Amino acid sequence: MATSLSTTRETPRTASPAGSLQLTDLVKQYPGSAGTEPAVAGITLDIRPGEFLTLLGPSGCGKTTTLRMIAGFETPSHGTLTLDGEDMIALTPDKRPMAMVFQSYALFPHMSVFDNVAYGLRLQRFPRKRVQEEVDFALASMSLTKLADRAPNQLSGGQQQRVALARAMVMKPKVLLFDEPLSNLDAKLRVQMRTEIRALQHKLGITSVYVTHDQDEAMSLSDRIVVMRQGRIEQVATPDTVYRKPASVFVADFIGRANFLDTTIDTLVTDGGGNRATVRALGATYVVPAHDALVTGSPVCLMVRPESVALSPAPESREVTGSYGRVLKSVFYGAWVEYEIETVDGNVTAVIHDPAPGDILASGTFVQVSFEQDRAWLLPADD
Amino acid sequence: MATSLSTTRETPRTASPAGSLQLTDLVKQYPGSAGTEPAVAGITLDIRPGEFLTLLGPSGCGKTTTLRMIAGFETPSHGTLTLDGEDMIALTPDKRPMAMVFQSYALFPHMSVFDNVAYGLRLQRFPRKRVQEEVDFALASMSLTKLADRAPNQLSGGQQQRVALARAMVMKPKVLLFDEPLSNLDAKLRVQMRTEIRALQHKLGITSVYVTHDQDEAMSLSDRIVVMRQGRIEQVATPDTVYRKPASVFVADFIGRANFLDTTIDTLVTDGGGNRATVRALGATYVVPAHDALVTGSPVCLMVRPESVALSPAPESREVTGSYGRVLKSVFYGAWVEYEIETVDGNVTAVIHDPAPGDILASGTFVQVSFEQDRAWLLPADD
Amino acid sequence: GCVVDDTQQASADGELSGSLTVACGAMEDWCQAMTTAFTEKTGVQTDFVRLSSGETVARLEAAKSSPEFDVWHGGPADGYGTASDAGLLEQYESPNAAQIPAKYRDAENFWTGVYVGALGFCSNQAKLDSLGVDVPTAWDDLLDPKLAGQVSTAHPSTSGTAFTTMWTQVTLANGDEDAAFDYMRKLHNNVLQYSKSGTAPGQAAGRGEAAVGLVFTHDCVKYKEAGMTDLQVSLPEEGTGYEVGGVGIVKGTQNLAAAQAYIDWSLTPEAQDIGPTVGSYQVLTNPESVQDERMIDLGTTNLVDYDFAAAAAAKKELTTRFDEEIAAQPRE
Amino acid sequence: MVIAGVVLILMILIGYPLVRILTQAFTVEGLGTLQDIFSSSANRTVLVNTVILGVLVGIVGTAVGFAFAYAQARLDFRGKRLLHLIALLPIVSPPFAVATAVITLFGRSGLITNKLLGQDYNIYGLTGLTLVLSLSFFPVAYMNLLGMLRSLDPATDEAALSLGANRWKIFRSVTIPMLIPGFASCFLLLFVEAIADLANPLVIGGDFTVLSSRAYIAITGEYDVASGAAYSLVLLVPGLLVFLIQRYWAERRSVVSVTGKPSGNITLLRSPLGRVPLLAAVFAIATLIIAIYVTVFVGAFTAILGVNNTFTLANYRYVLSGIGSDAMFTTTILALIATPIAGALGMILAWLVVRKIRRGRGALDFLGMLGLAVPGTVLGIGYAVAFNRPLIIGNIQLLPALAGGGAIFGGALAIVMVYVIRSMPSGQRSGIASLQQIDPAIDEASTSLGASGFRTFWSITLPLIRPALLSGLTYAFARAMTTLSPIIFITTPQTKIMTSQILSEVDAGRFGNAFAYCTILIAIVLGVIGLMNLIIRDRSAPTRTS
Ligand SMILES: Nc1ncnc2c1ncn2[C@@H]1O[C@H](COP(=O)(O)OP(=O)(O)OP(=O)(O)O)[C@@H](O)[C@H]1O
Ligand SMILES: Nc1ncnc2c1ncn2[C@@H]1O[C@H](COP(=O)(O)OP(=O)(O)OP(=O)(O)O)[C@@H](O)[C@H]1O
Ligand SMILES: [Mg+2]
Ligand SMILES: [Mg+2]
Repeated sequence: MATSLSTTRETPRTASPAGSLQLTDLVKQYPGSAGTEPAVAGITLDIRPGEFLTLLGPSGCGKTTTLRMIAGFETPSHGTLTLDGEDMIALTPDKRPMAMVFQSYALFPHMSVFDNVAYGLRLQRFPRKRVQEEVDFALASMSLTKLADRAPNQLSGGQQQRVALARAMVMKPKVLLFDEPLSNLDAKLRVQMRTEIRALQHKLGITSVYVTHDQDEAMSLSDRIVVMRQGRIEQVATPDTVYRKPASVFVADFIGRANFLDTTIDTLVTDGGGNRATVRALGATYVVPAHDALVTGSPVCLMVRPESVALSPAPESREVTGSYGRVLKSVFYGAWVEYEIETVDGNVTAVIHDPAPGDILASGTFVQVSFEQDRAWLLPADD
Repeated sequence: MATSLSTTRETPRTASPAGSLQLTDLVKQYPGSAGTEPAVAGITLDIRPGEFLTLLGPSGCGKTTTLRMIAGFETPSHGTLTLDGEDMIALTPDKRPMAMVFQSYALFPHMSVFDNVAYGLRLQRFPRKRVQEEVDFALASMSLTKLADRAPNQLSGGQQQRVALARAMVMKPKVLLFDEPLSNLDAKLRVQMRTEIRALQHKLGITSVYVTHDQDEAMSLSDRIVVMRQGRIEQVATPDTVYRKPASVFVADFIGRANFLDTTIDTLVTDGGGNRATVRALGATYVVPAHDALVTGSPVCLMVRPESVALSPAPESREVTGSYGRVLKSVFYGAWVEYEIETVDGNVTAVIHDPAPGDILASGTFVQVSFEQDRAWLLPADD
Repeated sequence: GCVVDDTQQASADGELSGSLTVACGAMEDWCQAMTTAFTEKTGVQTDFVRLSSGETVARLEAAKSSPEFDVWHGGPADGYGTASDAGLLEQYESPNAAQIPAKYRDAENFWTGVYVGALGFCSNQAKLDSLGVDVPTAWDDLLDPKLAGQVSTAHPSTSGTAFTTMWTQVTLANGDEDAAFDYMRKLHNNVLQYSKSGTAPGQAAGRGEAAVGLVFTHDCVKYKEAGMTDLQVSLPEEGTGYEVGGVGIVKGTQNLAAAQAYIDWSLTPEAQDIGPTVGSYQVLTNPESVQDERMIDLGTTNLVDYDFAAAAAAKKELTTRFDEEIAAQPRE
Repeated sequence: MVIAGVVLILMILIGYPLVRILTQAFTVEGLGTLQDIFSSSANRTVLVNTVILGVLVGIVGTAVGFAFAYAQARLDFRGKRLLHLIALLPIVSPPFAVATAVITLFGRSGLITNKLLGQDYNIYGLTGLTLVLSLSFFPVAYMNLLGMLRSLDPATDEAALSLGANRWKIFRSVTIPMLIPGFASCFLLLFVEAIADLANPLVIGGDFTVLSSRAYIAITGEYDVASGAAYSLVLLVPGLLVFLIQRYWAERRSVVSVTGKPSGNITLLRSPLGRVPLLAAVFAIATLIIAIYVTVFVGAFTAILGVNNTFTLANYRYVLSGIGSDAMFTTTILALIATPIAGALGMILAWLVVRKIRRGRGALDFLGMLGLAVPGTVLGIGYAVAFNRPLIIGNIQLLPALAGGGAIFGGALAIVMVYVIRSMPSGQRSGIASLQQIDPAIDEASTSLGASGFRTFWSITLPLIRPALLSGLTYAFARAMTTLSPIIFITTPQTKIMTSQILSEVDAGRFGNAFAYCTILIAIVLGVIGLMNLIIRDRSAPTRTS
């Protein structure tokens, strides 16, 4: 086996350890769009070996462009890209030790599942037996063994997606790139595939860059999330931090749902764990964790997640004053109820989990509204 | 105006009051699939005027086929279909007072937004001024006024969806049909459009039949949900009943997530509110609501929703016995944490909402597992 | 109008009326000049469609029961023979036919000859010069090895011209088909290819694609006039075959009187003399018509005794034999 | 209703005349010929020749079309737009023009082969035929393959690239295999066109006899219509076979998934290793096309190009006066009448085949294609036989006489009908292809809003398949203007047709006149196509699904 391996013409691109990827000030201005904002306007990122990094952001923010620059399908207008210190920009896509999984799967429709997965290995002129072994293993680990001889159009969406994954992973590339690989699947399958991707990436430990605009997906998959906006990075952090301590109103709004209450800082204290500020909201005073960049007296935004809002009974037929609010609408979702509540600080969304059958509040009911101050977060007001 | 209206050649199909739709034993066997199970195998439904009814079920269960039979795009192999007592099967689709919203929007790409919406009215030979008024109103109520002159391909996905809705609603049909109208949108938009559809349908009060395989969508939109499986109806009920008191393991599993614990009934009591049974589960005895069809001693399935599972601290380094379980995995989703817990009754999924920052249990931690007995539900074991 | 009206008749008093449609088998200009002249002379509106003989027979056959043509004018007589056998022509003995030599007339008066074309050699002088060959004047001259691949002729089964060539050989061999095939086989070695159309060899020679083309001499003159100035006409001294161009009345014509008048007229010198004025240099059948210098002189030309009936009878068998024994054989 | 109407129209246009003529194949002479075709070696050779020619033209034409399409879709170079126009030029190839120009250029005393290179090259026969027919028909393959190449999902290329495949490997292992169904359908279309063609085998075929020229000879040289019908019947066999195989491939065409969300755009081929040979080949062929059309153009200003090269305007003077201008006018008018009918009929037929009928769609599709598959000679005689007399059944006159001098409109109606049936199939094919790309839900949406089937077709479907309609019309007009062989049998004194004038000029050796006719014909066709493009312009640049 060892000897036959050494006869391959090119250095095999497979079986490499995870790579570490550096993006420095990457810019992409599409030709013909000169004068307008670049699609990607300067991205600097340090992706660690074996890390699962997700690019998240609204449509058109430059996620795909960034990914395609890494893969080599687009040439950056500016900036550098290195893998384990080696410059990548000079290399054509087929020379980069990376593999990509496409949103449209991009399976070869004229080849069987087996041949699709074997394609890359055969290009490397792996001996026939080795190809068979590697592909069999990849198919088995994706539960595709029985489908090896099918054509792609005889597979369901989820199965096609798994073939696309197997095809990329069998190459054991240094970096795996994913462009919204799950967006064509239905909700149930999406959740299931998410788990499979995560498990596989863990097992193989390949550095992965994943593009999505689905927050749930980003939260459940990533070691770190890069939130992008109009070609720039808004925040790079763990899922927990991005959710609890978003760097901006934009991030807070994009990741999960949030109520934003306008307020001003009364006092500001810095301790070991970060800033804490005293603010007034919903007719009461709270001491809440705050963003580093804030100063006393500045206009700020108080973020309260709907599930941190607490509702307690209020005397009948009150007015909307102080901490009292009125239910405008309630929607039952099985596992939770969602309320729209009118308060002095504007409408507030509250989510109450696992409501008791008779407990759902009718529209018009008055309630007292509060929130857990440790779960709130104070942010600079958006410009 | 009145005179010009009376000159229209056909009876106008618009401005009708909501219709009541009866499906009786509808069957559809596609040609060329003789011998196999029919795509729709006998559906009987009574849809009330103004009702919002959702067909829900896994891929291939016959939802689209049922809807297309109602619309007239497929001819039933058997059964009857009446609208306000009038037989529909004899009518071609263009003669039925119904309008359909398609999954792919199916906008006419060569017409402006205005012309798309006006298309049906013009077919009715409405006077020019009337068309203008009706379309303007429809566009305004969908916040599309500014986009009236755009071509469909200059719109974002959500806007296209709204045009498709406006085009159907402007006809004021007796019945509105929707085939997964939101499945091409991304998560954020999907939720937003859902709200808009519900609001509009409420306002206009048109009988609506809605097809989806997204449980959240069905729950939040419907007056009643029809859960289908392999061409047959499994349950027809309100969202609340379907979630809390599913008719079968299939329904329970399909709507939301559920833990199923095998057990047997010790005693069974029937009171005014339904059956209650005493069962043993997770090392304790619970008295839980039970399905009508159950009898003492029969093997049953105990359904516990993940959010009804309660976890409490347990002494360190215990074994998995009685009510004690071990955390196998935890995933943080921002608003909630999901745990996989090994118990004597198998693995149980628990969802804990709004966890405190430091509170997330690590894998390997031992916990005591219980559930709220009023929120559980006893079902016949699946065959 | 769903009523089928077939009451149209020629007026009986000799005054011609109505209109004529001619199926014309000669060149466009010739057809045009003929019909125009007839219209001018008689006032009968006369139109034509130009068709080859085969096309004419096919169309006459297709529209047998309600013919679209009244007269067929021009084109080789063998087509007329086929048509009369199929009952597509009307017998008519024109008073003017007596002037025409009997060998250019149908014995049963289905058709009468209006011109005669003799088969000849159409050579490209420049090409011959470069090959160092003299203008051929005998059939055997064509067998010169220097002319290998330089003789162009059509295929006898596709072209009346080429069949005339073949039957001429049979006639020259006194009916011995084997001897005729012997000649054709030798000629085969020098033949560039057997074209489909009978006139193509003249064009091939004119363009220098071949040195000699076997065509009717008037075609060669025609190409020379059109600009292929290197062309040179010559005749085989052993004797050569010829075609007769006919005229006849289509059976079932709606305007018999006018059609008959047309036939009468077409046999007059006045009508026949129109030919040379529009570039057609066939020999004219009425001895009183003018002899143009570009026509061959029948007096000095050695014509074989061509038996049209025998030729037509042998055609199928001979062409099949040619196909198999000669055309398909490789050249040496 | 619509279905019945279309079937009736097709039956009149092609079914009835074909039945009338093909039954002749079963008369004694016809049956004899049928037997002969398989027993006599000469006839077997003809059959083999036909198949060889069809296969060669199929392969060469498809290959040339693919080279042009690939260069157009995947390369970036100067003059791309011009190359596109050059590739479409041969759509207008009047009978004799290309063949005669090729002889003038490459014959034994051709301007290039002989005068320039001093060769004594024999272009007649299979070589010349393959060259001429491939050049004349490759634009069809070009248009089809270009469309397919453009609709391939670029992500598939990128996937291969990201797995380490270089350009050449991608070309071989991804692009080519995915286009195989397209190659098959082009090959087969060219095959049918090549074996049904008549004018070129007559001019440049030399010794090489094929079934269509054999059928023509049987009729015109041997006065034997029955045998002609028999040859044509045999000719339909490869045609039918071709059609069945094509349908088989078309079913499998779903393999090429035109995904709704293509990611990225086509990466153009930059490596000189691939570019240089391809561009060299493509430009060489383009030069050849130009040379041929320039020859036609220049030929119109000389007496006989290559023989007598003096400049003259006499040809145009001749062609533009008298008979010439009559023919020009009549032909253009008749073609202009036929074109929209052919276009509309083709689109309606495509719509029926793709959308409306489930059972029997193959038969209907085939019926429509017959107009192309039958040799023109036979079609023409079929028309003469079928329509020279009023169609009377019992006492009721169903149709007046349509063809021949005595018919209504001087027989012009039959000519229009022939134009329609011969030029409809191309529109039918492109209509079918483009309808298959449009989401049926768009039709259903219209129906659900209360539009009848025809209304939907008129206001929704037709505007959406505008490009197909346009290419169908273009091709239909070009084909109508250049149709010759069926016309011979139905022209009348009132309807002088340009192509038959060209034929008689060629016969008379007046090549200058013939070329002058051809240039005028080309100019008319190009002018009308330009006008059509202006009138039926894509206003909204429709996307395929919304
Ligand atoms: N080939 C191109 N030419 C010009 N502009 C482009 C091109 N491709 C993308 N853009 C523009 O660049 C910006 C970023 O596009 P990109 O595809 O990277 O967005 P994205 O974040 O992946 O969005 P989505 O979630 O919708 O896929 C957009 O404004 C887009 O319109
Ligand atoms: N035209 C057809 N011919 C034959 N079988 C069909 C046809 N259309 C649908 N079916 C079959 O009928 C069954 C029901 O299909 P249907 O489209 O109604 O499912 P659905 O519930 O809408 O599924 P999905 O959620 O995937 O849209 C499936 O098994 C499907 O394969
Ligand atoms: Mg993207
Ligand atoms: Mg469906």
